[in-house]
Amino acid sequence: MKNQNFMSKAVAAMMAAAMGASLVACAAPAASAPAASSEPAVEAQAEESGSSEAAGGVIKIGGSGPLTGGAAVYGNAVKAAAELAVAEINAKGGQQYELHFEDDAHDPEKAVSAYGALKDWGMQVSLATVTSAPGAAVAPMYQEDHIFAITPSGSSLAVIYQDPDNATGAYGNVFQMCFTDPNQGVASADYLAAHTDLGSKVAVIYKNDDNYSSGIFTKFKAEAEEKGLEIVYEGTFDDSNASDFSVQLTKAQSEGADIVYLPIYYDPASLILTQASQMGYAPTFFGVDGMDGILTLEGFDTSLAEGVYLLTPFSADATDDLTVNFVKNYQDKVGGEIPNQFAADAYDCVYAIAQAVDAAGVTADMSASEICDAITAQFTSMTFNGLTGENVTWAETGEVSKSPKAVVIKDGAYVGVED
Amino acid sequence: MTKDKKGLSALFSAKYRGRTASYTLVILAYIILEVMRASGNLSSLFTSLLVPVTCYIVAAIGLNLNVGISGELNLGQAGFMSIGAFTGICVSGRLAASVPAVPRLILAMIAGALLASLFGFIIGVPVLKLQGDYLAIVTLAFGQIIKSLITNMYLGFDENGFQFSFVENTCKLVPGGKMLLNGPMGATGTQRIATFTVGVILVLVALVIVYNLMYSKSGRAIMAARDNRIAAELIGINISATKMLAFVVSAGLAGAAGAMYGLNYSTLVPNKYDFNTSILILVYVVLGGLGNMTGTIISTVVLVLLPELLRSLQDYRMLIYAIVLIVIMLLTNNEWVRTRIKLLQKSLSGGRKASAGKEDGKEAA
Amino acid sequence: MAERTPVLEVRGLGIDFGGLTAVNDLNMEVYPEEIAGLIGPNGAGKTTVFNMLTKVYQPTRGQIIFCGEDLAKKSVVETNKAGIARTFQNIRLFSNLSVLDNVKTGFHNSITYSPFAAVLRLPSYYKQEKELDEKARDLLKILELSDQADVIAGNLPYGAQRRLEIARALATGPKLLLLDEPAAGMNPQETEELMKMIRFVRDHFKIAVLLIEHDMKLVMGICERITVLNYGMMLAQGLPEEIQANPAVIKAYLGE
Amino acid sequence: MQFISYLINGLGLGSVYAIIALGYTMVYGIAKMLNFAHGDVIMIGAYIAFFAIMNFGLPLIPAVLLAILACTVLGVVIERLAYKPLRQAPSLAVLITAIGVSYFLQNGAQLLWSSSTKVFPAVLPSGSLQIGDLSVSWLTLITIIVCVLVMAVLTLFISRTKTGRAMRACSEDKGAATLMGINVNFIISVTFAIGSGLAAIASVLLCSTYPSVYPTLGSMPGIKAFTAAVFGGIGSIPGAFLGGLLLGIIEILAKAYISTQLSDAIVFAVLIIVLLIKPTGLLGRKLSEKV
Repeated sequence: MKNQNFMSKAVAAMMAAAMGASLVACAAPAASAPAASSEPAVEAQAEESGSSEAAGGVIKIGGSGPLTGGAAVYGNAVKAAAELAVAEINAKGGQQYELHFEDDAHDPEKAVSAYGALKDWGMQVSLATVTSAPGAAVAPMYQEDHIFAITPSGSSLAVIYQDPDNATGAYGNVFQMCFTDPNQGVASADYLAAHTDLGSKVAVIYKNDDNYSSGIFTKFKAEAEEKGLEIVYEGTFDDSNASDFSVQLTKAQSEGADIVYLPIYYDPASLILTQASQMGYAPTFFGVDGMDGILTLEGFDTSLAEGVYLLTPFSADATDDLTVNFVKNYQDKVGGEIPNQFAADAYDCVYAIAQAVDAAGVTADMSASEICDAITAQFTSMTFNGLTGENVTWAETGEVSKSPKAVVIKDGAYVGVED
Repeated sequence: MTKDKKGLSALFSAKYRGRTASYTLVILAYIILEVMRASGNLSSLFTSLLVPVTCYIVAAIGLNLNVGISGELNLGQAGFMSIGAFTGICVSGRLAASVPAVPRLILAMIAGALLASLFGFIIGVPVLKLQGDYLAIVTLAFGQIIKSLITNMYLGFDENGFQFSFVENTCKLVPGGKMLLNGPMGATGTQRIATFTVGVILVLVALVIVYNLMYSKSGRAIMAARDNRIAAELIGINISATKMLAFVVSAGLAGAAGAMYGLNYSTLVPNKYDFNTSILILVYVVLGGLGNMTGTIISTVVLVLLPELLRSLQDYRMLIYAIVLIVIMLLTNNEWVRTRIKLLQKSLSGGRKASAGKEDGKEAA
Repeated sequence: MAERTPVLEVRGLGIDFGGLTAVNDLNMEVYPEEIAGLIGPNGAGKTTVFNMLTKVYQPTRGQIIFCGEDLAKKSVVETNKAGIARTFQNIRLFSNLSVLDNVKTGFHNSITYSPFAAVLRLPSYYKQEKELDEKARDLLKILELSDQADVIAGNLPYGAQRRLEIARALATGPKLLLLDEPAAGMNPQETEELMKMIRFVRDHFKIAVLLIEHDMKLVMGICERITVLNYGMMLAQGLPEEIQANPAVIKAYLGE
Repeated sequence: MQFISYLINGLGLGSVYAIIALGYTMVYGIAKMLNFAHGDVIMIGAYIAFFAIMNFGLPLIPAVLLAILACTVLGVVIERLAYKPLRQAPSLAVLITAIGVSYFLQNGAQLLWSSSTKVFPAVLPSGSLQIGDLSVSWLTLITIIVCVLVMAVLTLFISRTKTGRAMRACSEDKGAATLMGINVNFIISVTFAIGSGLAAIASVLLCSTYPSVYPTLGSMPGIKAFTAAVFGGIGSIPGAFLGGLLLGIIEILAKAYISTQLSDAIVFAVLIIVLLIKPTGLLGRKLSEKV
């Protein structure tokens, strides 16, 4: 820490030059981009590379999600699936769409600046954000600027409610395609309470620094208490401890848990399954929609997931035409990766928007605000059939209503469980 | 300082040139940006960056006092921002019904700064007993501990008052109550009351504090302790007290910046203030030049803008950002480049002035 | 040596480093307004004595009595506040600060305004800074550094750096000034000027000076009393002429 | 019984930390820099081993050797391109450059291999050894044994070979080492090569126990191992070994007996306490300045 003066002048000069350059850069888009959201921002298109077709006929869909950093896998899945859906819809003729997806690195701050970038681009309809915390940060902006948004996977109540503690003050123009976290927690507890043949002593391992995971857990616990489920162990992990689960599993085992509830995403879940098998512990594992994707993890030994239950709205193994086509096209697009539920939700979002746009007779020359009113009215009244559910409807609060399906993994595939 | 009283001419004396440049830069930038905004020439993207940039600048100025002026590597600045942020959010949330936005914001920042300073003091006692990289790792450790503790804190407020719990959320609020801190979910539904104007004022206040401290008894002692610990002690400077002052002020500035930041977003998660954020602020400081506040301001602006300007590169932007970072470090520390810059400066300002300029740089450095 | 009460009194002073005795059983006095010398061959433990006197090292045994006070329990800072200041063999300036600021740091403990007063720029700040500026410039004048007041200390020539160290030490208002090889690296002419300067400083500030030096011309020229160390033990003590004539000293310096 | 099983798990985790910490500590000891990109070299090693096994069908040992080779080359290249030009620059400049390299490797890996998690194949024997009530997984045992072997070989290398002695000389005093005719640049390259090679070994052990491979895989083990290195006294090879093992054990025990939520806070609190009692880590040398 000596040599304090090492860069005083050299850097000052360098940085001053850099700042000058960036000021120019800062002003350039500012000058050409439309300032207020109310303007439909036609000229902004000029900056976009030639990807867009003739202005006028295209509705601009924006969205942001983590394309870099630790959560990048979710953002990239959403982006790819949404692009796929837009391409398919455009290929059918009819109303044309253009998608622009920004990186928010799973950070509310970056999500807000991504929102700014999208507005500068002239976004008319939005896929909001992929993850919850960024979604909660931009939701009030969607309300203020009156732009319709539907998040594929931002499942926290804070994405749709101003006051998530009391579930009041819904933004009204921010919708969800996925289940809300409480919804899943309650559904899981109900299922386990109704199926005591799976076991009676429940251990939970959840990610305590994650909105999604702790959100589901909190409601699960409350509901489990109500339904008389016995929770014998609650283990947690966080970002900095997301690899070693030996302690949590040993404790669960020694407490005699025969069910291990995992309200977490599939990558840590795969580690838990592996480590449990190494220590010879074989309870029934019960996951939520985040568990979907575990079978298609590159290199994962699917026999470890044998007998795992999960609640999921989507299964890449389903044999209906819609799913088969989607999985095939998605794989073609991203080089073989199998879509997870994030991708499916995003795909559905775009189709739902298209359905609402067509039903409301929205045209590309309408302002974002006009489109917002038109589509919101549709969403609260229409019924949607997609990859992640049939007869999907939305409440005025933006919450989705679709039924989670319980499936069990048998021979490396999901098998529906009848009630 | 007799020169102080000579007014305008003193502003441009070698010693104070850095200070004058900082103030001028901030005020000019503010005027330009406000004019651009008022005339609708500022894009939404840049508008959304105004407040966070001021927050990062203040946190970086604070860190520069710690790392550049006091010479102690601190890898936990984000921890102090975190304390300030969540304190500010709680204060603002509690007073939401009774105090209008701007005074509430100021109260929140003061509360954030005070609590962060207090923690700076508590943490400083053990930290400042250590030296060099060991000190650095302990600040890193405290940063992680703060994050971990806040991740496990639950603070609710309803008509019956506050409820607090730790590790497990046992707060039972009556309807209408609000969770101010909700463990890993942090704060949600925060009223966004931060404004660019207050942010710029905060930057100016931070500059006044740091510069006035630098050009005083305390500042000289801080720099003396940095340059030569033993000699400083032998002329009667209490090293611990001196380093502590820098550490506490730095923490306080980070706290105020954190409060501002927290009140600019409707949601804030404790994970935001992790090791990476501490490093990010450190990068602003090092790139701007240790001890050089004007440099810190410029580098913070550039480095916050850079990834945003690279948005069009989509997937490649963080890769490019990394390359730019490495290249800048290599260039600014390259003998050949540095010699050229020095020569250029000399030819621009003439022999004697150049040496005075150098003094200024060192003085500030 | 008008007065009989010494300003510094060292009794049986010794220090061990992990079983190795570096200095043992040292007894010496320095009297007010006296210039005393501490000499000895390389490795004799002279700087170690300075380090003990300034409490950089905690002595293993013995007493240091300064102005009637035992320094045993005092810290480095308190020792300085009590009135001992020193310079270093390997120069230790605040090399990124200006010459003027180096001296100003020396006045640290005589400034009373608080950090708050500094931040808020209260009148007490301006008043004291103004006085400080004058006092610091006066000191620079005495050490002939006025022209370089705004130069960064690290850029000063060697001799000037040594003088600046003295100025900074004097700024702390000492009663006893310890100089560790003040003439090291100086040419004969510079040494000559330094001698004059040391005498002037002693007379002007009415302080005692204890110096370590290898340059015998300087030592014999200005020291009024000399202590000789060898292998951490006191070899001889006395007036310059006595020391010069002492066979043990001659043997220690010239070898067998 | 359960305590012993936790202890062994802790040793297993600690062994991985120890091997990574060795890389940190050697580089620090000789180049006097904190190489924050070290964790990301582990990540690269994991990907190389993954592709070697899954895509090229190599057996374990050749795959590990390939990963070691790749990481070694990577380590040396990074040193030459990014750190060597900064040999004379202040340590903070090097630190920031290392962070830049870390971002570069993470984002490069994401672009090359996508951000989705890949599951590392089970190439090491699974199952566990039963001793009475105690069951210890083979993986843990292998990890511990490899760590001890690595430590032994490294110690022999440092104390017995000419290069090893030259490394010690460089860590003592680079100037003097140059005067003794030691090629300091070469020694620094060797240090980076060894550290990065160890990172490759660590990556295979890490990913066998925790079989997730993703671009930010290395950052958390990196920080933990850095902590371990400081814990043991940065620059000290036995210190890194000891620090790594202790950190692993403390982490597991804290999770088991105090709280899984707070285990991180506890690990770092222990670190702080140790440093307050021994300001240069458990086996670190005292910092002393000659006055």
